[in-house]
Amino acid sequence: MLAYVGRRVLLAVFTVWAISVLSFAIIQLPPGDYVTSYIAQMASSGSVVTEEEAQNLRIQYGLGQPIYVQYLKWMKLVVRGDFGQSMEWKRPVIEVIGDRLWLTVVISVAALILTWVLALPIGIYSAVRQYSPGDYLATFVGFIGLAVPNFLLALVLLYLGFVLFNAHIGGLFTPELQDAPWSAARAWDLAKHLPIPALILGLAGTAQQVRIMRANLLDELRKPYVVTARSKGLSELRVILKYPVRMALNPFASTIGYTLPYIVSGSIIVSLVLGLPTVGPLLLKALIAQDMFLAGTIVLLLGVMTVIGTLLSDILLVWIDPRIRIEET
Amino acid sequence: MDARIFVASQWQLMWWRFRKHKVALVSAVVVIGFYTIVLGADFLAYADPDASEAQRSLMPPQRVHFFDGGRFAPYVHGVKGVRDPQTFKRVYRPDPSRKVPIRFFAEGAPYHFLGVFPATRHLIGVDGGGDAAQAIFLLGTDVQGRDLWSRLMYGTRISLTIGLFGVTLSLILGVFLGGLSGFYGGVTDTLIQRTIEILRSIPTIPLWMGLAAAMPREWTILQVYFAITIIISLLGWTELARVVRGRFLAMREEDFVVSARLVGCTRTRTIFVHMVPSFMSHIIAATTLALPAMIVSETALSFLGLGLRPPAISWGVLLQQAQNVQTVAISPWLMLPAVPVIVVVMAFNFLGDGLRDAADPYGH
Amino acid sequence: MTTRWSRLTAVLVVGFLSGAVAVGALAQSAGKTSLVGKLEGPEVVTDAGKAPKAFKEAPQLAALVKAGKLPPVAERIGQDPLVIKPLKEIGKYGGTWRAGFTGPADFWNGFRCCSGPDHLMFWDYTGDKAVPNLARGLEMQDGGRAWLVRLRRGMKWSDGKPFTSDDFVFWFEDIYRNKDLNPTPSAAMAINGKQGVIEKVDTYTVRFKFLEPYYMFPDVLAGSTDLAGQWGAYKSMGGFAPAHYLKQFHPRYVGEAELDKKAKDAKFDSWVRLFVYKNDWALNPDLPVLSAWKTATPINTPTWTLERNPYSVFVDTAGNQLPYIDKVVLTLAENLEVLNLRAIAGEYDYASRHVDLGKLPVFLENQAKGNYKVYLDPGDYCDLIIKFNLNYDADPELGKWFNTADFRRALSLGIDRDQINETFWLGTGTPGSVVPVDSNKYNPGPQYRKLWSTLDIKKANEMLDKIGLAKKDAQGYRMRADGKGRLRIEIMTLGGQFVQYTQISEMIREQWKKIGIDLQVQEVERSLALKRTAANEQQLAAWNNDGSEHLFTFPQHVFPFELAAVATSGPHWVKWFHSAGEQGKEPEPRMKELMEKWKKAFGVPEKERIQLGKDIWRIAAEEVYIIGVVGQGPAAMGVRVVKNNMGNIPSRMYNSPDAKTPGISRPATFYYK
Amino acid sequence: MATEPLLSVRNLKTYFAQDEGTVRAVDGVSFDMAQGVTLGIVGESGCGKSITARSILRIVDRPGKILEGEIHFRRPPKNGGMPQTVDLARLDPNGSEMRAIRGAEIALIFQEPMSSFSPVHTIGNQIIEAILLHQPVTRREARAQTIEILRRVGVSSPEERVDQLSNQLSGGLRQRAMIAMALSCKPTLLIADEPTTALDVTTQTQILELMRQLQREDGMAIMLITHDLGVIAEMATDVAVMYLGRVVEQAPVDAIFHDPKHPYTRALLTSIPRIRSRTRERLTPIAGAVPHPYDRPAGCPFHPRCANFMPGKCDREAPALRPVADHHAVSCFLYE
Repeated sequence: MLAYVGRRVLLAVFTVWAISVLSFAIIQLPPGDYVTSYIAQMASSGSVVTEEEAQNLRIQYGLGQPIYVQYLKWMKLVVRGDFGQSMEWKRPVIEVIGDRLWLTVVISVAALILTWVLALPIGIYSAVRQYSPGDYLATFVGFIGLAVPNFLLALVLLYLGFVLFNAHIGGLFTPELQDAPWSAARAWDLAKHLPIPALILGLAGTAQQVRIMRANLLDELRKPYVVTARSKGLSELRVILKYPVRMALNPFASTIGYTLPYIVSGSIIVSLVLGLPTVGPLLLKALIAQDMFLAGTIVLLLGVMTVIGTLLSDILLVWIDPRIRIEET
Repeated sequence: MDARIFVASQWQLMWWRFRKHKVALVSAVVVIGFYTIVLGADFLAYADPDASEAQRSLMPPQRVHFFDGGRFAPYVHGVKGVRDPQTFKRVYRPDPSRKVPIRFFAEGAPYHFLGVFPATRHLIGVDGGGDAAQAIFLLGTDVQGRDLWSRLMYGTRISLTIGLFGVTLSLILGVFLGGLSGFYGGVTDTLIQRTIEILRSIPTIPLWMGLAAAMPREWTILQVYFAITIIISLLGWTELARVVRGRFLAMREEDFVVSARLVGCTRTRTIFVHMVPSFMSHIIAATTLALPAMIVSETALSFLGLGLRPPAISWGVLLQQAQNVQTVAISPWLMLPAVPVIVVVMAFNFLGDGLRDAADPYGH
Repeated sequence: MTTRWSRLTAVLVVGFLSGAVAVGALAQSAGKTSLVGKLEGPEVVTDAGKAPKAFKEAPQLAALVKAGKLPPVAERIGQDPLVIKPLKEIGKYGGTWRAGFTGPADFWNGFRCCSGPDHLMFWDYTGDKAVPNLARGLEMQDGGRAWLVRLRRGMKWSDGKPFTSDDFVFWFEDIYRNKDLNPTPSAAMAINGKQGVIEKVDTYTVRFKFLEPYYMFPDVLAGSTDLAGQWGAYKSMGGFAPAHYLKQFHPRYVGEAELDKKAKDAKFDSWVRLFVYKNDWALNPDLPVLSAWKTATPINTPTWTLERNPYSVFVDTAGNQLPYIDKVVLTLAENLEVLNLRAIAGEYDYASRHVDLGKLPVFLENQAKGNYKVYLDPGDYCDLIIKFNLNYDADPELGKWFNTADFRRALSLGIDRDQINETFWLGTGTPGSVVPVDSNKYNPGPQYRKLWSTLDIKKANEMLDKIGLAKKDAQGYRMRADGKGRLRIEIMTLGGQFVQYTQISEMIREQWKKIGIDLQVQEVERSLALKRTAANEQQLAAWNNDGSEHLFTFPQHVFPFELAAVATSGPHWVKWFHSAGEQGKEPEPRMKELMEKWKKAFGVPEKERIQLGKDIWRIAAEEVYIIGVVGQGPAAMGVRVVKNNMGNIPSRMYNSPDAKTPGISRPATFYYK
Repeated sequence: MATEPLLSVRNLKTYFAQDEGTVRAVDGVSFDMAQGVTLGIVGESGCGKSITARSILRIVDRPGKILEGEIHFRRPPKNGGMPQTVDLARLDPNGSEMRAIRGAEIALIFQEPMSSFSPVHTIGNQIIEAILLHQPVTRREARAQTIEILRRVGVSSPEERVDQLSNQLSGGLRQRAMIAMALSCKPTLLIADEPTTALDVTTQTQILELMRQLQREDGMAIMLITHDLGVIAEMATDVAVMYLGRVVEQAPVDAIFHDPKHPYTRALLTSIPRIRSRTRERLTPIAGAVPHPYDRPAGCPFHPRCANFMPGKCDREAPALRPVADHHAVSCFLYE
């Protein structure tokens, strides 16, 4: 068991490193650098920046060095837990990200939970009643979420929220609590703002999960141990819930890892539309402004999050499926 | 054992099982329907998708009257539009006295059917639909007064082909790498699996954004179009690879493969004559399930302003232009392009499910 | 076919929805709408006699005074208050002004609303006349070669330290002339390319000295130039700076080692970055300022808050220290739709920046619900211009045509401006050439509005045929003269701006088909636009010329003036212009003439300058270096959404970046009824 | 009353309706079972043996359905009352009464001992569950019983085994555990569906011995479903031979082996070695000798393969099951 976890952790570390390289590369891909986009920004808002000023800035920001040098420079900071300065925000990256990372996690997890709450019953039902109208209906509902372009859905909900309920527009907090320190009131306020984004995000993931659950369960339902269970005289419901569902959950658990990045990606778009203070909009801005440390850090952190997610789901899997435990130990 | 018979009987079984999945059958029809639109976009579109006209800006969908005096003769009323000086909205009032008959197979803008045969006939049209009063707008118009229906037709063409290209590409990647991974196992396997894991641990959006942002923006629409496809598929192959690998691992041990190797078939022969056909069905299913993802990705990229840009027309572009408050508030019909997206994505999903269930060897 | 049905049903559904839109009686109306009111605004009382003798202050400040934490209001304001006559009435203290901003790049947002403005001179509400502002007076000496700036006695920085001539000298010697802080001398500090100097006369008097007459100087101080107060500090400009505070970050007053340590501690690579940061009005809450409000929580946080400056020198005619409103809170909006929707929902008390003209109907629809009123502030400039790159040499054939006046004129005649006005300005704009509004003092005359700027396909075609573009291909597009196939022109546009350049260009593309011109629209992202203009790769570009109504302080959209541009008329000519002919290429005669006139204008008395201004516009309109399409519209910051309980709100204000609108309406005098 | 059989199946028909056609898995099966006897049911794979068993337990998978026929089962006297007979075919498969019978009075053990236990629950957990379901005992008591019964079926050190997972047990042990679970509620009828098929020969004999012993002790009746005539010879008192969903011959075990009447029975007996090697049947379940379930021949289903095929008769109508001697019934025209 321990050996197994250890191995997984090692792998995770390697993956994280690979991601750090990749994420830095991604940031470097677009042409030009922060100064370019800064000047462009200036120019389009009517102020003039001269060539000399541009050169000054480049030197000050340490741009123009070869990429690997910049990467190493960044890594040196990262290992010290300091992710460098955001060029656009002129603050330490960590401060700029601040709560946003946690809010992203909160939203993603909320969405994940919602996904399961929806997907499990739907999946079970449509597996047990395969090809029944109910099966179709359930799957249909599940797929709606997948099919509806979530950015449009988000905007429509935002507008309807205003028209019908006079809801506060966007964000995760009411203005008063926007930058209040964390408190019960603020947490509750957050909770109240969560459902809509969570729903929009959750819906997208649900279809996938429904499908997985349905497929797994269909396989399990054909296994002899189900007959054994029946032959004991257990009620059908009990039979299904205790045995095949229990089994079908294993592969299900192992999908957390793959669902997480999916949801996080989704959260970027949805946050953008709903104006949520998550890392999503920040990342988009940073990429456009070519604020490399900020963008790089965000991608890195998101990557790490998902790696951890995968790791957890693997360990969870080992934990809930005794067979693996036995094989692995 | 002879591969051909093996496959044949398996296809047979598949078809039996597939038929059971009624919705999948319907979906198949829907999908085919959409791809006929792809082929016949310019025939189905009755107007130039770029022709703008201020006097019909933001015209709501017209009501089609199917019967004229009892007999079937569809027509729409001519409309008169002005801007209301109080609300600043453009308002259109149908003029009951003026009927604009809808003609089937009417003469219209010339085009090349399937890109080859020069043609001028369109499915529907009006006599000399030049001015605002003498034209039909089944789905209304956008801000520039361009006919939404026609734009939708052309958008469908682009978006669906993108999906297809993308899937084909990632299919090739997926089968190849997944195959290697599954068949040889060992180092190859670990290597490829790690790559997949890493690719999957990065939230796709930033990956897209990076790649898309890296594309030379001076590229023509066509170049961008292909680049986008490649980007999307570069990230899309992992899922397929996983499926293929899984099948390979399962296959490897099965009697017929073992025997095939015992009787001394070469590796490639074993793979392509014996193994690949035996799970072709799965690949097809997986592919079908990958397609909607592609389509959604295209719209998402356009939304982020990283995908196709106007004046190109795609579902993504159309939705992106509908992505604003005034559309939701005063011109909701501009959100209609979401409908085909939803329909086609769902169709593909059901189709894929049907295929997968059918391909499933345990299927009863 | 299933899909067809799904669509038809959708059609019906939506058809039903839109039924709501399609009803309502229609009054055919021409002419201006009720949303555009009469131009009005507060005024500065320059007559010292009329100044109030006793002062009142905001309750919370009074409390501080009582607590002994703050000197009495009279001391804080000093002997020479800056008296402003509110537009309508004397206001009440209190309240928070809620607005939105889009991030650190949106600093203009705060400068425009809250800086006071803190220029030495500033425009009166007509945007036409420069009147004393922070400066008590401005005196021309030596035939315009020297300008004497009289400061207000006893006036203080926001930290209570006196504001004196030393602050000018410090800025000039240690910031402006420090190569690390400012590598390039500013054109604003020079006349005819010759740099001027600042010298201290006494504590409250400074002199700007130049080698040649600089009659423009008052306007330069008033406009958004490099001498326009602390907003320019982020690029080391401004004309003055809080010496007593900034010295601690300047190598000339602190040891290298100590300064480097300071920089390191603040996580800056160099003292320069530290200094620039400390001298940034929007970023550094500790920076002493002269503006009405001062930054409390900086722009690089989710909410940019500004608080009243207790030492504000602004007072109303009743002696109340301004501003009336306690606090300005700008909350970060992750995207423009959210920002607009919040404005629609009435979550902002006052919004005009980022407000989208396309949403006007939605705003009007919700006026009652959101308890606000919508005003339109049309600009005096052109909201949409098309620049020809007159130096385009990547394709000589194209370059040749861009430099052919009749080609440019024909293209201009090929544009159906009414269509564009109706579609994108909802009919609120004025079609026409690049010249500013008729009432502008540099406007050459009404006839120039229409010159080469009306739809005339026939004439356009004739002209194009005549200049040698008669040959057309099968699709009816004109062929290049060099036989290299179709004449294809590319226009570069930016997305996500106040004006929808891409969509408009698409419309023009359609219109130009009628004159056989094949236009390719190419939307690019900002940095790329910059790269392409710099690399001289741009052919045509769509932009606006806001600011050009102040021809001499904001010229970059009248002739090739700046290199770092998202739309250029010719980089080689820019170089030529700034290097006094040493670099770049010499412009064609009429452009040269235009440039000469512009340079000359700074050194001549106003009457002459106005004449030169008219000449410049005349040339611009005749030569059509830049096509004007639709102007004097509210597209850029012209849609104003103001809560009904806000007082002293002009029914129309002068809308221009050079006047820092709404700064020109003195937001310090706004208040909550 | 003693003469009244424990179980009597009459003309049982269980069909599977599918798009491809209806599979008449069980097509009019009839037989009787007295208390305490061991009835062997033989036939090739796919002849409907298992479906018959599942029909009796009413756990036929969808779309399988009992179309007609009766399954009379004599329930043991509850607290001194009279024993009464119920028709299982009439009961609601998920109803309380059926569930009370299933597992408690009729128990099932079947083929794959590997997969008949849930791999993620301990053996104990699964047996205790059965006990708790049918007996008014506490969990602790149930656990004690479980360990006891495991010991009875010869599981060494049951105290530990009880907490082990099925895949930690050998095939033999698993099958013993399976039996333990089946017997945990002292059923009056034990249906053993190919109990030994998956086991090696030595384990087979052990398991069979165990079953005989348990039968002696508890006096339950056993329905032994197998295609292995060897097992039948060892265990059964009576035998029913099935072919394509019908009982073609039923007789005491000696009669079957020494005086087989039905041509199919004879064929079976002569072809024992072929049947013994399972693998080829496994490889080709549909192809091969037994006709495809969808297209079962008209008349006597066996006629295509029958040595004594009488044209014009066997391929016209189907023969009925007729007594030819005492306790010996055959369905064949040869004996009419």
